[in-house]
Amino acid sequence: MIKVLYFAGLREALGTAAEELALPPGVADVGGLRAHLAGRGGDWEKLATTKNLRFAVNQDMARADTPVTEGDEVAFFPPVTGG
Amino acid sequence: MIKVLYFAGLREALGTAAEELALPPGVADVGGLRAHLAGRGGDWEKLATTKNLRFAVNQDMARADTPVTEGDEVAFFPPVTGG
Amino acid sequence: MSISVQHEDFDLSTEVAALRAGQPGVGAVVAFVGLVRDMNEGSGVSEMALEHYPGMTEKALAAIVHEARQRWDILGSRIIHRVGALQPCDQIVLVAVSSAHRGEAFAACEFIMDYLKTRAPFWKREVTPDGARWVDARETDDSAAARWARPES
Amino acid sequence: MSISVQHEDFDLSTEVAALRAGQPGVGAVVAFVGLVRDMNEGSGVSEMALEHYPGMTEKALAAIVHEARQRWDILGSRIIHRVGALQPCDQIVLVAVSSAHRGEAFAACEFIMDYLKTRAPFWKREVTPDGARWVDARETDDSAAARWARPES
Repeated sequence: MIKVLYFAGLREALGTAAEELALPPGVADVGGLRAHLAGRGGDWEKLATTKNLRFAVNQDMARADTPVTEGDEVAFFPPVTGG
Repeated sequence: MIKVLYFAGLREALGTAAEELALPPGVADVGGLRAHLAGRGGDWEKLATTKNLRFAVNQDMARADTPVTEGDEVAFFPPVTGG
Repeated sequence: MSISVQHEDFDLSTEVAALRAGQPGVGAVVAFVGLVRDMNEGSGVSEMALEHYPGMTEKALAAIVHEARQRWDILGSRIIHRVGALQPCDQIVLVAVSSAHRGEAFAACEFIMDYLKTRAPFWKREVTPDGARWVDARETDDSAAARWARPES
Repeated sequence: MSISVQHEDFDLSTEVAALRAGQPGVGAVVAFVGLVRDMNEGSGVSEMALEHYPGMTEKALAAIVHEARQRWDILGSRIIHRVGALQPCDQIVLVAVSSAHRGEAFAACEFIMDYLKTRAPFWKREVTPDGARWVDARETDDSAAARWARPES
């Protein structure tokens, strides 16, 4: 299982803050997971179309090619705007 | 008359904080005044020998060629160390 | 090197006093305070809410402070970032850095703020007369952070 | 744009609150506090005295703030410089700057400090186990101020 989190505008657009799912077959990195989730269609396509989407794996900033493995926590969110 | 002020280590070395004197004949700028005062001899020679001596005329930072005229306030002091 | 993510407000004097406590070698403190403005991008702002990613926030801030300590000879730092509902004029964030001389404190404080703005997972939502909106990231924040990039990093 | 040269101590929170008062457009405050260290140039410091040039001090600080306002879009500033007898850990100087965004406040605050260090007529005398001595100017202060030099100035 992996945990997937969504924040801020993306969380609102998806209507989901967090979910747990089995690591989908063939998904090995953040980019693969993003494409898999966008493939659900409907609002989920926003995961593919959102510009400047940011990712974290296990609470560290990540890139599309950052590996995702069993037990990981993956987060998708817009560019940060704190401070 | 002009007013001449001395500060910090220079004030201590000269044993004088302030004096008023008639603008000496031939003195037209800060450098001229400095040479004139150093010419008093004794401790006053420190005015000539002190490295990095700084000057102000009428409470603005000045240079050796800054003019000095009747009624001016001229100050001599070491580099500043506040803050 | 204390970091807090909290709803509560903070007092600048109290935080700076704690940062300096027991360190008579501190000659310089630079403190940054970020505040809720009543205007943003031309619209009045009546209220703001700050969302964050619990756990990652603290980890990201600790990593930023760790990097600052490697780059500059600083004696201490304090970060407080508020979350939840805020009003115009409220304090949002404090970054305070202590050092022997001022150059290090200025550089480290600005570095921490620039990295916080681009790497710490906080998001602002503001309420305007046209409704609520998520604040867009500013390009100038990316360029501010990029100034600190090092060839080896 | 308030400037004070005074014997009295100051409270950071109070000063920053006054700097921001009635200005809901302030999004950033950068504050620098300079402190008496218990060591300088390898000697213990038990006491410090600050001499200044009354009249010129205020004039020099006002000129520095004027130049900062011409260079950066800042909303307010506050300078307090103490004079007289001070002890280790005492506050010596406060420079606080407010602006809409942080870049201006950081730059203006550091600029004011760098210029104050080389252009404002204050002199420190410190008491050490080897006796009292006037503090020497640091070359790094000249180079810090020189960073801000402009071709036209």
